Amino acid sequence: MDIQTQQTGKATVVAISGKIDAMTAPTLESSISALIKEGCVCMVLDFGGVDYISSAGLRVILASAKSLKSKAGTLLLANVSGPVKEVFDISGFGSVFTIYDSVDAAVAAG
Amino acid sequence: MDIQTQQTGKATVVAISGKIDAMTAPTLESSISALIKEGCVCMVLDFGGVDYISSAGLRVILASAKSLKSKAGTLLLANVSGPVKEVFDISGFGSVFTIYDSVDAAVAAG
Amino acid sequence: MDTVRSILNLPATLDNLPHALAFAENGAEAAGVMPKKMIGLALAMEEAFVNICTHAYKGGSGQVELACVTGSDPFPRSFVLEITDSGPEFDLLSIPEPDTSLGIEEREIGGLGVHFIRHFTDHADWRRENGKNILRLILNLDAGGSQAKAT
Amino acid sequence: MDTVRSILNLPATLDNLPHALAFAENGAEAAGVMPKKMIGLALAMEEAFVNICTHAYKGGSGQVELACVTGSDPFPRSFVLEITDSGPEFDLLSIPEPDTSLGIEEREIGGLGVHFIRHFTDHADWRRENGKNILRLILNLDAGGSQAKAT
Ligand SMILES: Nc1ncnc2c1ncn2[C@@H]1O[C@H](COP(=O)(O)OP(=O)(O)O)[C@@H](O)[C@H]1O
Ligand SMILES: Nc1ncnc2c1ncn2[C@@H]1O[C@H](COP(=O)(O)OP(=O)(O)O)[C@@H](O)[C@H]1O
Repeated sequence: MDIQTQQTGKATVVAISGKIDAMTAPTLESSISALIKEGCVCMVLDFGGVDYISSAGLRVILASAKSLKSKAGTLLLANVSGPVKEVFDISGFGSVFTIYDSVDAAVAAG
Repeated sequence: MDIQTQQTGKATVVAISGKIDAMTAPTLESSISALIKEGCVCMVLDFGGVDYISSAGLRVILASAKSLKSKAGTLLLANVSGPVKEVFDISGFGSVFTIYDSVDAAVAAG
Repeated sequence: MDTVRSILNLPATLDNLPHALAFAENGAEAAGVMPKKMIGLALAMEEAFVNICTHAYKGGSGQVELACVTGSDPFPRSFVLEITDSGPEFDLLSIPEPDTSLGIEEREIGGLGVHFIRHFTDHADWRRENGKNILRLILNLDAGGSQAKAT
Repeated sequence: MDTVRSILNLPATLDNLPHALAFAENGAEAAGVMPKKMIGLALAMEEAFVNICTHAYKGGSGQVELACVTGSDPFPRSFVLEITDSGPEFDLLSIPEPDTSLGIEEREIGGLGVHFIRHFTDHADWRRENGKNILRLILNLDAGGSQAKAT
């Protein structure tokens, strides 16, 4: 798993690539926590490069969303497709999160 | 394992890359046999891209050398280094074969 | 049809997950599981494996054993992945499905593991045998078939 | 030091060689075997594995079991790869070293397997136990040490 962070206006775009599994999820969790601690309130997770996500990854997303919400912030998801989309769908994440077709669309909505 | 064949003057240069193990050695054997059958009598094996060779690979080289010798042909070896060199050394191949520093040197000697 | 059986037995630690996944994927590929089912197998197996690492050996260490089996009764046309631990009796499949219709606030963090196992296999079952938990994940090899699910 | 043991048990067929190699290499890496010793381990293990595939189950099929062991007596500071088959009693290490000084004409094609096993391990031994052949390949973990060889 690889994580790239970039500030676009008020949004922090976190581009993730590779596999988000029980081994790598803790790394994602601490990267996101650090950003929230630094004051980020509008975060866009870009899943364009992610080819695998297990429940350990979903747990990180859910925890991050809750954490941001408690600070009146927001978590936006972009570029969810293929197997990652299937995992989101069967987990009911489709109804919990709005998923944007592109990072730009997510940033504009944020 | 990947095998590339090229005719250089009277020599047929066989550039091998990857692993020569018990799984891949039969492929190398049939490629070499086919070349000998087609009339090749001066063959240069280029080991520049080989990072692993087991006894199954040595067996193919020995059999190929014998087969060429029986047709008054010759087998020349080039670019043997690193772990492949160690395997050649401990097997006594260093004294059975002359090993050339480059394909050009082998072709010139052939 | 001959039964083919490969077994991997290793310490139940999270850092062994990649090796366990590679073993299961190699076994499934050799058995002829369709590529599009591979990621589902990985997801189901990760959930089962991680549960064992996290919950089966409280305060101690233990082993987890994976077996890739093909050509065995009662699933001769299926790929069977058996996951065995020596922890206390526990049937993961007895856990109720999570409510996936809840909003962020109400959602439990977790509980999705069993759901993935059910969703991404054609059939899954559990038994207790010789002091061990044996979870079987079963994938059909026939393109459109759902033979295992029917049993 | 705790003993860590991982086991891979699969059909003794040549096409399982890559999986067997990956298993041994993962185990050796986790144990801390130095990268420069890895290729020697692979060579020694390939020879033993291929011999079992070729000779141990004449006219039939059988299993081969690999165990990666660290922290076990009498080699607590070594990585031990145990290779077990259920074929007839046979000690590969009893085979004499080949004459590596002969020319092309006189050279036997083959017979180098045992030589590689001896050369690329720090120690190797064989025993017959419960109707099985157990070959151990041992690599020291200490940088310059030759502790296993001394025993
Ligand atoms: N091997 C096991 N042994 C004992 N309890 C387990 C085992 N696996 C899971 N559990 C219990 O089942 C619960 C639900 O598991 P799961 O659906 O995977 O969600 P999670 O592990 O995320 O909590 C766990 O919280 C744990 O209490
Ligand atoms: N597992 C085994 N069971 C019975 N015989 C064996 C076994 N492994 C090797 N042998 C015998 O030992 C001989 C030498 O083995 P080896 O040095 O690996 O050379 P090669 O396999 O190339 O002939 C083989 O030819 C075979 O007769």
